[in-house]
Amino acid sequence: MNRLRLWLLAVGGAGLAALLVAACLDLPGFGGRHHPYGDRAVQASLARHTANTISSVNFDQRAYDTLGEMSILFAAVLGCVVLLRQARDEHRAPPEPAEVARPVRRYALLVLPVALVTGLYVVAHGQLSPGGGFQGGVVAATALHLLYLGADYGALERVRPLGVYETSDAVAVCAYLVLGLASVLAGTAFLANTLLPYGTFNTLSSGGAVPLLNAAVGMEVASAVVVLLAHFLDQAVEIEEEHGS
Amino acid sequence: MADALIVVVLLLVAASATAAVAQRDPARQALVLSFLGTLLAALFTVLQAPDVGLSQLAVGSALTPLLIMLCVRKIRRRGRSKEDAR
Amino acid sequence: MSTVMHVLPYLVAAYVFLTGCYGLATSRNLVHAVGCLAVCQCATYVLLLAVGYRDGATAPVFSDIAPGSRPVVDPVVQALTLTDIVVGATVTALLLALVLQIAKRHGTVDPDELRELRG
Amino acid sequence: MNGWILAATVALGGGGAAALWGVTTGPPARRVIAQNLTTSAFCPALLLLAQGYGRPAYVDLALLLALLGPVGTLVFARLLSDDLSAQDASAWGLTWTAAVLGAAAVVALCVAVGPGRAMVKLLVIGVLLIGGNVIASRALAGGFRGVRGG
Repeated sequence: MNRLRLWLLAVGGAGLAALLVAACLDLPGFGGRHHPYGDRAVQASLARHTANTISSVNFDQRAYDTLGEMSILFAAVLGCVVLLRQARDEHRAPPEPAEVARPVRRYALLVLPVALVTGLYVVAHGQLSPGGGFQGGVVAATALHLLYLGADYGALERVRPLGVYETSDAVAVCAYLVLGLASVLAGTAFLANTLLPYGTFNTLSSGGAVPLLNAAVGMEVASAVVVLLAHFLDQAVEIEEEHGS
Repeated sequence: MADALIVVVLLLVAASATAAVAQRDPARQALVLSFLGTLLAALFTVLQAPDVGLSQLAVGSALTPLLIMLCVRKIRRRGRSKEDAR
Repeated sequence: MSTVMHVLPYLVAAYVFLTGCYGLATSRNLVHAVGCLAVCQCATYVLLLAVGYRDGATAPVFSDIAPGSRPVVDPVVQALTLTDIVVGATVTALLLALVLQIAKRHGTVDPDELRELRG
Repeated sequence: MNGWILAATVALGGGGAAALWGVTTGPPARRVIAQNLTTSAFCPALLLLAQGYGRPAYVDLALLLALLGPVGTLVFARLLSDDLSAQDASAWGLTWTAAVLGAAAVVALCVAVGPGRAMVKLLVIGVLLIGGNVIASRALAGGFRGVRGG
């Protein structure tokens, strides 16, 4: 049985490898000059005063795709919440606080605000310099978990009312939708970036609706990651099975 | 010069992907995956994609290892409590 | 050198993908399998960014350079990769949640043992 | 093209290969030390690349790595503390060597960019990088005792 499976894998893998190599040899060469979509995307981004072209593609030219990405994230978090809920045959046992060496504890408490501010900075400058809602949101959410790493789980639970994060997750997705619908009400296409003035190139308020959509994504990602990690942490640290069941 | 840098980083990516698959223990694999995540961020910088590098860094260096390690801890703890109950 | 350079990144992407598939198929631990899937996802990032690269170009981010002063790489594939990474991370999280649920219900994370349980 | 990129190539190639070797072989304690070394090798390399490409905007990557790299190491230090407490996971010689190399890269870059906002940012990254690495090493060398419950 196992030998048969390995043989099947070897044959399939060899076939796939041959096809992939043939495809690679026929792809346009690495580092070529011909990028028609890229050139047009850069022009469109500059016409709308967005300095970071990737943000412009994500939140302006392909904003509808980002809505899909957001709903995937939202649905995945929902799935994790359902899968990792406390079952009937389980109970919660608050963990004993861990002994953390003092320098580590101090470092965690010192870096936590720095990392939060960095996350906000990355979100806020999404339309100018590299960064954006997703990156900044993950950084801010990870920063919060320094409390678990550097102190103990109880400290994290005190600053993390889960309901607030679940609500803000949903609110952020709704905000994105409302911004899209606003442009429909104004008489253009869904999520078309024509409602707001484009502003001065390379300032925080440039790019029309891009900064707003960016902020909505940042809020969604940050709260989604917090909710996700909360359920994993609950499972790993607090929830225990009843013995003898 | 730029080409040499790209080749060096690409070969490292290939090597660490092999290593990540070859580590059969999830906790050890998480260590290699965290290395791979950071290395990919460097590759994306070299390929002039700082935005992508940032998100790879955010996800790969701390978030994915944390998720895997929490999962490993839960499974280990289950095994331990099962043995205690027996 | 240059002909090798023209296909090397694509070949590395294909190699990483196949390696991940091998690990996925021969894995004896579901958590390890999820890690192998993450390796497969890395291959797609490398492939997408390799398609968009341009020799001697820089990132299309104009916060610190004047537009048009230097050639830039393709921003469209970078945006695609960004979405890819987000989706990849959520897939990893969701699969790990499923693995935890399997471990809870069946008491094992070995795919072969799981098949025997099914009968 | 220029010396900055050459230096970054050496840091990425040498540091990366060494860290990969350390992460894949040996006892758990050594693997975690190598994982910590990844941050101290790659963060200066990213700074050098930003300078080599003439793009100050790329410095954000190094900032994020200096912040999140030690967090990643703390994850392992905390969740593997059972395995680590059995062995001696301290490598102070290596840690301080990496810290000195990182400081050297930051100082060289500071001289190159001159005084200004960019220099302040570089110094912040340098402090975060070195502080983070030293603390992560401290955490590995028995920073977490008795984490059985949590």
